[in-house]
Amino acid sequence: MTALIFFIFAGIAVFCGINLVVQTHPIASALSLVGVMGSLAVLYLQLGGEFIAMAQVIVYAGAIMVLFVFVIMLLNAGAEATTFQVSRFVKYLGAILLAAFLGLISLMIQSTLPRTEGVLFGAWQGTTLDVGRKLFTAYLLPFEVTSVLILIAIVGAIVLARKEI
Amino acid sequence: MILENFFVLTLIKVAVVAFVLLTTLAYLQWIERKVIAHVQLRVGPYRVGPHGLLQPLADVVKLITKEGLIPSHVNRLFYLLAPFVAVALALTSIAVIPFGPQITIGPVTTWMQLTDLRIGVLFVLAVSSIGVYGVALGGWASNNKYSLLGGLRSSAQMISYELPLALAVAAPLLLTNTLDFRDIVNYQSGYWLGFIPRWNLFPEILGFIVFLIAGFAETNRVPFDLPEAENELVAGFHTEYSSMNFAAFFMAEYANMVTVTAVATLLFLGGWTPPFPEPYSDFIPIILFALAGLVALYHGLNPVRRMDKFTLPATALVFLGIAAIFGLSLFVPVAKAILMALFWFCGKILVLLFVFIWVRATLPRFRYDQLMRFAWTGLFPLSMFNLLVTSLVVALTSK
Amino acid sequence: MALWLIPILPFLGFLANGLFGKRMPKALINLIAVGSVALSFLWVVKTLLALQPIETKYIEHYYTWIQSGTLNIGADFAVDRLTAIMLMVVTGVGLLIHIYAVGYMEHEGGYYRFFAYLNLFMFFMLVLVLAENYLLLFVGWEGVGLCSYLLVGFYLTEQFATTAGNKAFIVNRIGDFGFSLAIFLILRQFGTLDFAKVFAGAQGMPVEAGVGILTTVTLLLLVGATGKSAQIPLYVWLPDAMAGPTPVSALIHAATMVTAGVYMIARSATLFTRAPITMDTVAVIGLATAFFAATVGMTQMDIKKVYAYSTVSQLGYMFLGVGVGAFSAGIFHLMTHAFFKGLLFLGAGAVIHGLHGEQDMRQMGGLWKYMKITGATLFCASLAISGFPFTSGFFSKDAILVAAYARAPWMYWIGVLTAGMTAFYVFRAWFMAFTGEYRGHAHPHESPLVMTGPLMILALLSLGGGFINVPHFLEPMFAEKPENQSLAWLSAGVGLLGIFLAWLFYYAKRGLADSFTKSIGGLYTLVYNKYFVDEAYNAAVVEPLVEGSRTVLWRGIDAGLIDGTVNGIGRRSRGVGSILRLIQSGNIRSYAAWVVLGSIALLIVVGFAGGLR
Amino acid sequence: MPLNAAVPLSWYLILSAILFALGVAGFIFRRNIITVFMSIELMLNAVNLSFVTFSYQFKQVDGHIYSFFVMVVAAAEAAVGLAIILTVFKNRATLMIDEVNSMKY
Repeated sequence: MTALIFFIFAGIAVFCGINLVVQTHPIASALSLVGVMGSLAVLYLQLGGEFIAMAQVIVYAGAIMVLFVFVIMLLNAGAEATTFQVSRFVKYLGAILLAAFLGLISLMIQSTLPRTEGVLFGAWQGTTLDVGRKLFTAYLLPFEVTSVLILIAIVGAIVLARKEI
Repeated sequence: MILENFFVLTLIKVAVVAFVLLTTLAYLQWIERKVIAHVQLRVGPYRVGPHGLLQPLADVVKLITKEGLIPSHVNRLFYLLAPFVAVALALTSIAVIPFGPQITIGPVTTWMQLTDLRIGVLFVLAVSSIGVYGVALGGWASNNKYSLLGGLRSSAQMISYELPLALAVAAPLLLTNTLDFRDIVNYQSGYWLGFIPRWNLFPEILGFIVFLIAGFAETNRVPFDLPEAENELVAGFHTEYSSMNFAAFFMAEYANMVTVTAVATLLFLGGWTPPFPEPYSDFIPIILFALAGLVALYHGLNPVRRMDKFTLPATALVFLGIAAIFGLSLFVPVAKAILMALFWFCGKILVLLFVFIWVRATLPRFRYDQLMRFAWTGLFPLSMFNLLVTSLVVALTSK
Repeated sequence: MALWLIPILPFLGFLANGLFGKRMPKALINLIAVGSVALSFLWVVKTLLALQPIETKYIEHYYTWIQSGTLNIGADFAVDRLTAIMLMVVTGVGLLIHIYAVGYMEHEGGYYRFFAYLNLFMFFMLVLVLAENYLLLFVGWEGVGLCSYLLVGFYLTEQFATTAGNKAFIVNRIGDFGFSLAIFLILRQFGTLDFAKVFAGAQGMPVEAGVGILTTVTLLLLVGATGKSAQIPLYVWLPDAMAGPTPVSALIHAATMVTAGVYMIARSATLFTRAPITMDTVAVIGLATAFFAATVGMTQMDIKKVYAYSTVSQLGYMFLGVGVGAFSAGIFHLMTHAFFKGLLFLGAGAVIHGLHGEQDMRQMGGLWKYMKITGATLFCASLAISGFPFTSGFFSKDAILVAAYARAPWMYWIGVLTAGMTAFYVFRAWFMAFTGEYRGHAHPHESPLVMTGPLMILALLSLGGGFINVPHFLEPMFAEKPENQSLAWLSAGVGLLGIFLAWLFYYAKRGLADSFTKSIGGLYTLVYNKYFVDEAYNAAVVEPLVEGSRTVLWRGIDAGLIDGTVNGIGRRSRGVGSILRLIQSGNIRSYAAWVVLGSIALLIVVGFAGGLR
Repeated sequence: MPLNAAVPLSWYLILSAILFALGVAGFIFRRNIITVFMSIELMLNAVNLSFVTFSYQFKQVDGHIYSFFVMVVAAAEAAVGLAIILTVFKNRATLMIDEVNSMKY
């Protein structure tokens, strides 16, 4: 069951990721990104991260991506101009580099990761309680700092979005 | 036995819930029309069936048989995807809503709930938060400036009202200290001083109000139905939609209403726990239905209209039958558990739904800037304040 | 006992005045400036009473300041009898001078700045006195140097003032250089800078016949001392330093800072006593300075210059004292000198104040009519400095002279001669200023009580201060020298002779002085121009330095070498950049691709160059 | 392998690597600022996945908390970034990064 779910949603994720790259229309890319996030949320659940899965959906899919879609609609961004002109370096090397990067990473993962037991759904649950406990004890300072960061972001966004800039 | 199998059991539950829910949605619309009509001193649907009882059926037939036309220059994929997304997400969140306590029918022991998720509340929040895509996409895909505006408005509005909603939800969670709907309801069972139910409503009255208002906005209901403000943008995001697509949006709206009211019931009104202590609360449904039946019977015996001779006694019979069923169920524990829970749960939901409809019939629509200002300067600080006070109290009282 | 409170109080005053003084009323500034010093004075008194009798050294350790390897320098203060005297002098006289300054600076600009600097100076001076290790002492040492610079150049609109400030600062640098070298040597020798440990270590070392480590150290310390205490050859800055306001001259350049060198030598007595060569050097330098400055002092016409040179010469006395091993006598003279020289300067300041800034004695005269208090107090001070019997100078100076006689008679004789000259020039100044008829044009007037009050207190101290038996008090620290009354009386007699001559030349027969100077014209001009020392230094040191730095450093090294190198590097990098520029296409996506390339390289390095497990 | 067997952890990591590479690809090959931005979000998501995976490996929730922080940062970044994009569009009337190059000369 675990493997099945993993394959299904990993497949969806990869497909949507590819779709994000190849689609010319921003909206399509945005929706495929939402798809990626949704499937990742499911994988999180599988990995026992119930809270993080929900947070993924609420924050990423529900807020950030909605913001993206909103902006895309607002700017009514049309399909990208198909004139595919990038620097020579990228045109010739980009794909190769990426392939090499991917291969190396996979190789390293395979070679380094201890052959521990695989993931079984429900074998371990990082409950919301644990997350909350840790977040408000061990990680209290980072938490507060992020709140400051968000405040800064809000102010920055408002300033940027003012009329007379 | 086959019934113990998880899949089979779930399938059965799903079938039952889906049937009941869809019927409810259909009739919800009838109820709405009726209520609004009576508020406005009209009679509302009256022709199809007695008191227009068959109106929903007729509507469904109409909608199905209509031509589902797709305007030119629309983004076909998203145009068709949008209503599907909307209704699917709207129906999904029902899956984690428990309708009653754990019951045991013969060998099978199960919860009156489709899936028992430990993080049901978060799940509902998540689903409702991505529910905006349906509206936004629909508005954007149907290549129409009114629709686009509607979509934009709805997405902005939903993002804005998501915050107060979440904060208002967080407050009772602080009290109950769990994310599981059933634990929340169990926490609210019991009574203060023996007769005041221990619902979160009383400590969290502020949160409840905020939740309801935000709920109006989340479901795009009056007075926050900006996305489909007829007199500004013809019908907002579903201007271009017709037949089943239109019906899907409609269903989504009502399903969202049901979800919001159900969540409100679970979080604040103690779910299926009766408002009165055990022995008295058992008789309330009997008395209620019996009274209704008697009234109907009385009017049937001295009718004012031609058909009343036949319809009202029939209704009376139905009501009395229900009353009888409740009465009998007092002697069958299982049946009693199920029926009582369902009665109280649905009763509370219906009351809240009535409030929704009532508000729609009463209040005018906000202007867009008013809507936003209200969200950010009124509702958000209010819910924040409520959350802070609650957390303070919890911190002080809990050891 | 909270010794730290003593320096911190003035420092707080400095902060308050320095930061907010601009917006504060003068009354508040005075309150803060004087009040802080007064508080710290009271605290000193309380402390000393509480520690009474200070048989052993009382040390307070606050925190470890520098901790590196075996080196461990703490921020600790200590109080022993020597420190006690210094504390009393610094805070007491400092307090009086602060009060005086309130009146003196009444009409000056930059009021708050002045008092802020003054408080800062008090802070550093007290740190210097309280310090329990050489580094902390050095901090105070440099700090007072800084404040002296700031205050000498206080009238920063005046060219001469700023140049004088620079001169003081630069000349002091030379001395401080020697001092810092000495500190490094001490560190290398004893592995610590705490006085207690260093002296304990030195106790075990024999008295050096030749030039050993101790001699080197002490000589270097001496260099520092000569710089700070204006001894030959580094005395030139002090006369110019008179450009500062008179309270500054009184506080810094008479009472406290310039005596820091003497204090430092007395503090390091354990080291000096084991380096006889240094001791002789100290004594000779002191003696030479005393005599030499006295001669110059006899000819000066600017009243402050006269007192400045007398300061130099009195400092020479102190050096003589410590040089011949009479440390207690040196400190004794330090204290009394603080009294009467502070008084002299304050009196001069009162005169100048009364004459609206006139400093030339030829423009004075007959002031006795106008300012009796000032005249009287100045008279007391002059008596004290010329060693009139039973005034404070009598005891302290003669203690030194007696000790000098015990060391080598010729020193004693020169000292006596100098004493005579001292008496001569101070009274010359007094007679020129206060007797005869007024030759100036300003309208003299007596100073307000706020200025004359300190004068009177100091007058009492300079008359009676000699009965404070400092040598006896310091006995547990420095072996006391034998008294020899006859010698004392002799020097006192010579002092009286000097006074008589002054009276003769500048009161009884005025013409006599001029004819006398004419008769010895050449010598007189030589002395009057301070032996052309400044000019000599200019020709010998300054000019070559400037010239050399212009040709060698600027043209040669800076322009040629450094600029050449820099330009060369610039050219090279431009060449390299022209190649690297191709990467900087300004195309963000190619940047990203480069990043990917880099990460791949990193992966290869980490993954296959054994970065794994 | 049977469909209800356990899934090796490394697969999750490889999946995250693939997604990350896809994000990089999007970053490199796309010209629309918004799409590029979304590619960055994709990379962040990939990293989150590996965080959560590791947190499963060590049976610690720290990984979850890290990815939670990543989300927060991403939210802030999205807010500011989209505001910047809006401003750029207002001034330049374009969303193609290659055409926003006045800093280049």
